[in-house]
Amino acid sequence: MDLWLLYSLMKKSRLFEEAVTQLWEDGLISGEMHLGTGEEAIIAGVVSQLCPGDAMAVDHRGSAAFLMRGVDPTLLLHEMLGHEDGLCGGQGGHMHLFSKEHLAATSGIIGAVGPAALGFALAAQTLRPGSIAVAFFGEGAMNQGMLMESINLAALWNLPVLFVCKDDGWAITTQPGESTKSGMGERACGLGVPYVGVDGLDVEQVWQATRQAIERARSGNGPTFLHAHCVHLEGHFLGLILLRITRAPLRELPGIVGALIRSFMHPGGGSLRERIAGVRYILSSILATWRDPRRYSTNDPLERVQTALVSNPARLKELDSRIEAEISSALASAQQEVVA
Amino acid sequence: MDLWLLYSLMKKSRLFEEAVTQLWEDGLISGEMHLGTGEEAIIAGVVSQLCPGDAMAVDHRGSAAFLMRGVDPTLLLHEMLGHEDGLCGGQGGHMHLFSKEHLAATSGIIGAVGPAALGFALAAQTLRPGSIAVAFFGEGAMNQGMLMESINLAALWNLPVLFVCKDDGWAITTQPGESTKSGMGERACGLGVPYVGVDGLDVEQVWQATRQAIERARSGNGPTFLHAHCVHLEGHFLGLILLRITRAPLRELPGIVGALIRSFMHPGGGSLRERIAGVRYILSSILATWRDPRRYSTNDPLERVQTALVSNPARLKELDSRIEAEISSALASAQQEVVA
Amino acid sequence: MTTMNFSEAIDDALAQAMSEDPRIILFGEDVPMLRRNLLVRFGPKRVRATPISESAFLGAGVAAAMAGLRPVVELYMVDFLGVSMDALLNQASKLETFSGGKWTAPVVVRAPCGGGYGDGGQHEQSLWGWLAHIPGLTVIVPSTPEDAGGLMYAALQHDGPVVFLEHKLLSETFLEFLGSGGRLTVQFDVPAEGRRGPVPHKWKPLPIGKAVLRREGRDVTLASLGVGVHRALEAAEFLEKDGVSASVLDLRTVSPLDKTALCEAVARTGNLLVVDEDYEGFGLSGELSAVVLEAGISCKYARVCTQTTIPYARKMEDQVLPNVNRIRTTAMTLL
Amino acid sequence: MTTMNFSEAIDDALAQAMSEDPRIILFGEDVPMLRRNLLVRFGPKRVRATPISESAFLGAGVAAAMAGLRPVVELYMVDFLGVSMDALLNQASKLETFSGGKWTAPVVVRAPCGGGYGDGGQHEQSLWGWLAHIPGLTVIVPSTPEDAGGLMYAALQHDGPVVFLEHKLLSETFLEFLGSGGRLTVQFDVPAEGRRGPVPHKWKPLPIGKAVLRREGRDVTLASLGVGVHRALEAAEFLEKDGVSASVLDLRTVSPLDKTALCEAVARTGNLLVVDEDYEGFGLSGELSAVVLEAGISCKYARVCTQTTIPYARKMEDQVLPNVNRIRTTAMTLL
Ligand SMILES: Cc1ncc(C[n+]2csc(CCOP(=O)(O)OP(=O)(O)O)c2C)c(N)n1
Ligand SMILES: Cc1ncc(C[n+]2csc(CCOP(=O)(O)OP(=O)(O)O)c2C)c(N)n1
Ligand SMILES: [Mg+2]
Ligand SMILES: [Mg+2]
Repeated sequence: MDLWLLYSLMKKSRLFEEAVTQLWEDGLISGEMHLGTGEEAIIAGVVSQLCPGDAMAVDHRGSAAFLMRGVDPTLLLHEMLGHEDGLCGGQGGHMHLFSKEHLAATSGIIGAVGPAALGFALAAQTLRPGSIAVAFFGEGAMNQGMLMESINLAALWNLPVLFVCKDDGWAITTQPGESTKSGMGERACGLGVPYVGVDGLDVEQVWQATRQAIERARSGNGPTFLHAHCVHLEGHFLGLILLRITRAPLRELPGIVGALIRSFMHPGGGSLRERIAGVRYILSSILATWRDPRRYSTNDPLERVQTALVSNPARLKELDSRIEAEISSALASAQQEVVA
Repeated sequence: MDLWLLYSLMKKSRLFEEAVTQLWEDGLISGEMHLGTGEEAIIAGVVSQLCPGDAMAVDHRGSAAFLMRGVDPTLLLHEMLGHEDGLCGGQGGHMHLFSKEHLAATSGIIGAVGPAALGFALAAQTLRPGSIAVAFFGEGAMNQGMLMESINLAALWNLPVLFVCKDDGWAITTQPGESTKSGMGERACGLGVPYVGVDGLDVEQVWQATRQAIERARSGNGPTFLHAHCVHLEGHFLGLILLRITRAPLRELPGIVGALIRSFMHPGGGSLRERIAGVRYILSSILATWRDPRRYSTNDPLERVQTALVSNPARLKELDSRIEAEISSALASAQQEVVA
Repeated sequence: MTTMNFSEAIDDALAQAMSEDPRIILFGEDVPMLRRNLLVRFGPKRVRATPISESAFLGAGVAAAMAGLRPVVELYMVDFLGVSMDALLNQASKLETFSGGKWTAPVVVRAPCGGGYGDGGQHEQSLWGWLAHIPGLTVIVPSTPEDAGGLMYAALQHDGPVVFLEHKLLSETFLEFLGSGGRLTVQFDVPAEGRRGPVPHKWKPLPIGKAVLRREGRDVTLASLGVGVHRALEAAEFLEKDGVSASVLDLRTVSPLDKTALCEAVARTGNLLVVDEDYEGFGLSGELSAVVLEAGISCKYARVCTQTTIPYARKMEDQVLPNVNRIRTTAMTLL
Repeated sequence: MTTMNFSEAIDDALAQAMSEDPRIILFGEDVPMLRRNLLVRFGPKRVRATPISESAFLGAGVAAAMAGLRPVVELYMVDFLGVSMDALLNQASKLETFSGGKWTAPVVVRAPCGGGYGDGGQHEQSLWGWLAHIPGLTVIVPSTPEDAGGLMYAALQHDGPVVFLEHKLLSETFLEFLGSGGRLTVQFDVPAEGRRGPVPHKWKPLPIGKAVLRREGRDVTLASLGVGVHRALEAAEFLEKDGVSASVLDLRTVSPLDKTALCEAVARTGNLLVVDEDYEGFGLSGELSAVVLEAGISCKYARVCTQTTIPYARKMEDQVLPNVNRIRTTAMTLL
C-alpha cells in the first residue's frame, strides 16, 4: 500500500470537485450536482487496486471514481460544462459518464449499478479471467430491488464483483432508520454474499479490506460486500436545502417557516398532536444535519491521511502543488472554452 | 383448532382442482393452469384464520385460497371456463381472480403479491385496525426485487402482514440451488422480518405458527415470514414437460431425445466436456422430477390430515360426501353452460 | 382571485381534498420534506417517507387504493417508472377489466416530468404518450396553476388510476430543489403563465378529458400540452407577425384524449402541427394524426417533438426539446 | 430448401451464430430446459438458468454487452418487462447518446409476445409500439420462419440493443409448453405459413428495417406485422371475393420503421388499414398515419388493433384481438 499514491488520488479528487463547485456556483454547470467530497478514502482505497480489464459501475457520484481511474480531468470538466470535446461529447453530464476504454459506466438510476456490475463481471469471467467488476452505491440504494437481485445473482454465479456500499447515513433527506429495517450485515448475509465492514474515512482500512476482497474475486471465489461509512461534506448535492438552512439560517429560514406556520395553523386537517409530530420531523431533520459529523474536520478523510504524511512536509508540498497545477490547468482550459 | 374444518377446506380444494383438471384435459379451459394440489395444508392453515376485513394477495395458484376464503366454487369454475357469469365475468381467468367482497386479489406477475399485501396492510392499518393482509408466494418469487422491497417496507412500517412462502423446491423447471444463494431464514432476516419455518404438509403445524403470527400482526407488532415446504403433486402447471416425461416416458421421450442427439452431435459448438455437462443438466432435472417426493403419497397433506380423522369414519364419510356433492354440482353447472 | 405558483396550486388542491377526505394519504421518497407544508397540517401518518423501493411503494399504492384508501404516490421523476412499471402496466391498469368491472384502484401517481434544466436524458423524459398507450390509465399533463389544481382535485375523485405529471420547468419548488439549488446564477426558460397564475378560492374538479383552446387562429392548429403549450403560444405570436394565424389547443389530458376538440380545431384550420415534448415515434404525436384521419378530416400535418435521448448540454438540449423556433419554422412548411 | 418451425428457425440461426461467435451467450429463466438443444451443443456456461430476477439479469445482459459479450437475454414473456423496464428505458437505449456515440450495448432481448391462446391480459401483450417509442431500441417482429431466423441472425450482428419478439401463436414449442401442455383437446387459430415454412441452408443476415410486400393489391394497403400479417392475408382473400384488391405489407421491424416502403404502398392504393395486435392508442397504428401524412400523401385511414386489456375468455379474446372479420369489415368502410 502506497499511502502517498492514495493521498494524491484523494487530493486530486478533492481539488477537482472544488473546481466543479466553483463552476456550478457560477451557473456554468446546469442541473443537479452530486459530489464525492468525503467519500474519497473509499473510492481511492478501491480504485487504486484496479487493473486494466477491470470494470466499474458507478452511481450518481461519478467524478471521483472516474478521475482516480485515470480519466483525464480536462475531459471530465469539459463534459460537465457540456462541451462537445468533453468525455461524452457533452451529451452525458456528471450523472452519465462513460469511458469504454476504462470499462467505466455511471447511471443516475439508483440501484442500476447492481445489474451493471453483474454484467461486467460476467463478461470478465468469460473473456478476461482474473479481471473484476466494482459497484459503488449508497446505503439508500440497498432498498432498490434490482440491486438486491444482483447481489444474490453475483453470489450464485460466483462472479468477481466487489459491491461497495458508501454509507453516508442519508438518501437526500431520508435517514436509514426510515428506510432499512435490517442491519447492512444481515442484508448482505440474506443475499448470500460475505460482508466486510470498514471505516470509510480511513483509506488504509479500506485498502486492506479491498485487497482481500479483490483477491478473492480475482481467484474465482466470488463477490464481497464492503460496507464503509463516510460523510458527504457537501450534502446530497450542491445547494441541498437542509444544508443551506444550517449554513445560512437567517437567509433561508424565513421563506420556509412562514409557509410552514400558515399551513400548521390552517383549519381542517390533523389533530394538534399530528401537526406537532409533523413539525418534529422537520426539526429533527434540520437538527440531524446541524449535528452531522460532516461538520467536524476530523471526519474529513483527506485531512486524516494528510496527518500521516506531514512527517515529510517537503514531499507533501511538492505533491500538492503538482496536483494543484494539474487541476488548475484543467479548470483554466474549461473556463477558456466558456469564454470562447 | 378445528381439524375437521381444516380437513374440509383441504378436501374441497382438492376435489375442486380435480374438477378443474378434468375441464382442462377436456380442452374447456384454455392456456396455462397452475394448481395448488399439495399446498392445501398451507393455504388452509392460514386462510381458516382470516376474519372479515382481512385481505389476501395471491400468486398464480389462486383457486385454493379463493375457495377456502369462501368464494363460491361455481363462480370460480365459470370464471375458468370464461363464462360471463364467472367471478370476473370471464375476463380474468385463473391467474387473475378478484373478489372485492373478500379483499382478495391474484396476480400472474411473480412477486407482485409483495406490493399488494403491503398496500392492503397499509389500508388495514389506517381504516380497519386489527385487520391483516396475507401474501402467498413461492420460493422462486423470493428473488424478485419487488417482493424483497416489500418485505423490508412492511417490517419498517410495522404493517400487519403475513408473508407465506410456499416452498415446493421448483420454479417451473428451476431448482432453488440455481436461483437463491442464501437460506430462506437468512433472507428473511436480511429484510428485517421475523422468520418461522414449518412443515407445510402438516396443517396443524401451519395453523399453530400462523395463529401466533396473525396475533402479532393484529396487535400491531408487525409482519412475520412463514416458510413452509410442500410439494405440488401436479408439477408447476398441468402438462409440465418434466412430469410428462416421467409419467409417460415412452410417449414423450422419443421426440425430445432425437432433437437432443442431433444437436449434441452437431459439429461446431462446445467441447465434448461442455456438451456432456449440458446433457447432465437435463438428465438431472428429469431424475429430480422422478425422485421428487411428490410421488409418495405420504407427502400428500390431505392424506396426512385424513389419517388423524379416520377414528371417526362415519363423520368423515358424511363430510366427504357433502363436499363431493357441492363440487359435483358446481362442475355440473359449469358443464351445462358449456353444452348450452 | 388569488394567484399561486404551479406546484403550490397542486398542493393547495391536495390540501383541500385531504381535509375533506381522510382516506387520502401521501407517500414517496423524501415526501415529508418535499411536502412539508402538508406534513405539518396533516401529520406524519398521512405524509410518509419511503425507502428507494419504487416497485414496492407504487404497487402498495395501487393495492391500498383497492382496499379503500385514496393514496397519492409520488415518484421523484417519471423516468423512475423504469424500475416500477409493473404496478401500472400489469396491475392498476388491468384491474377493472380483470375483475369484470367490479373493482378499481383510485390511486394518483404524481411525478415531475420534462426537461429544460440540464439534468440529461435519464431524468428529463416526458413519457406521457408511453403511459397513455396502456389501456386503463388516465394521464394528465396540466399547463397552468389553475388547471393543475383543478385537475389534481378531479384526479382525487376519479375512480381509476391516474398519472398526474407535473412539468419541472413549471414547478418552481422542484426546480429550486434540484436545478438551481439556491444559486442565482442559472436561468431556465420558464414560461411565466405556467409558473404562476390565478386560481379559484375553493377548488372544484375540472373535467378530465377536456381540452381547451388557448388561442383562436385560422391558418394552423398547434396542439400541445404542458410546457409545449406555452412554447406554442409564443411561437403563435411570432407567426402572427409572419402573417400566419395560429390556434393553440391545450390537450390537458392525454388519456382520455379529447378527440372532439381536436377534430374541431383541425377542421377549422386544415393544418395540424403537434408540439410534443415526449418522444416523437409511436406516441402522442402519431395518435393525433390517426384521430384526425379516422374522423375523415383531411389536413396537412407536421410535428415538433423530442426525437432522441435528451443530451445533457443545455445548448443541445434546447435543440432537442421542442423550441419556439422549431415550431415556427415547421409551421411555415405547412402553409 | 428445408422447412422449419418458427422457433426452430430462430434457434437454428442462433446455433449457427453461436458456433461462429463465442461471445454469444444465452440466459433467462428455465433457458436450459427451453433451449435444451442449444444446451447440449454449447454447454451450460453459454446457456444459463437465472433466478426470477428480471431486472438483475436483463440489466446484466446490457452491461455484459458493453464489456464485450453478445448476450441473448430471454424473458418468459414480453409482459414481464414491467418489472425490468429500466434496463431498456434508461440504460441500453441511452448508452450511445450518453457516451457521445462511443459505446453501444449489442444485447438481444428475446421475448415471446402476443395472444390468442387464453392466458389473459397480463400474459398476452404485444408492446412493440410501446418499446419502439423509446429512441435507441431496435424492435423486430417477424412473421415467418425464414424472417425469424434471418432477423435473429442479423440482430446478433447489430451494434445496439435489439428487442426480438416472437409471437406465441407462431411458436409451436412455446404453445405446447404453456398452452396446450400435451393435451390434444385445444386448438388455436395458428396461421400455417407462420408456423412452418422454408428456410435457407445457411443463415445470412436479413436487413433490419426493411418491410416486405406480401401481397400486391390496388384498392387498400393492409400494414401489419407478426400474426397480424397472416390475418391480413386471410382477410385479403375474402376481400378479393368481395371485389376488393388488397395489398399486404409486412413491416417486420417496428423500429427502425421502413417509411419508404410504407409510403410507396399507401400511395399506390390511397387507403391505409393498420392491423396491429398492440394497443391501439399512442402506438404503432398512429405512427403509421403520421408517417404517411408527413410525407404529404393523402389517404383514407382506419385501424384494427387491440383497444382494451385482453380478456381471458377465448371468445372475448378473439373479438378483442385483430381478427379476420374485423379487418374485412373495416377495410370495406374505407372504400
Ligand atoms: C430509481 C431512482 N429512484 C430515485 C432516485 C432519486 N435519487 C437520486 S439520489 C437518491 C438518494 C440515494 O441515496 P444513497 O443510495 O444513499 O446515495 P447517496 O446519495 O447518499 O450517496 C435518490 C432517491 C433515482 N435517481 N433513481
Ligand atoms: C415477473 C415474472 N417473471 C416470470 C414469470 C413466469 N413464471 C410464472 S410461475 C414461475 C415460477 C414461480 O416459482 P415459485 O415462485 O417458486 O412458485 P411455484 O410456481 O413454484 O408455486 C415463473 C418463472 C412470471 N409470471 N412473472
Ligand atoms: Mg446515502
Ligand atoms: Mg416454487
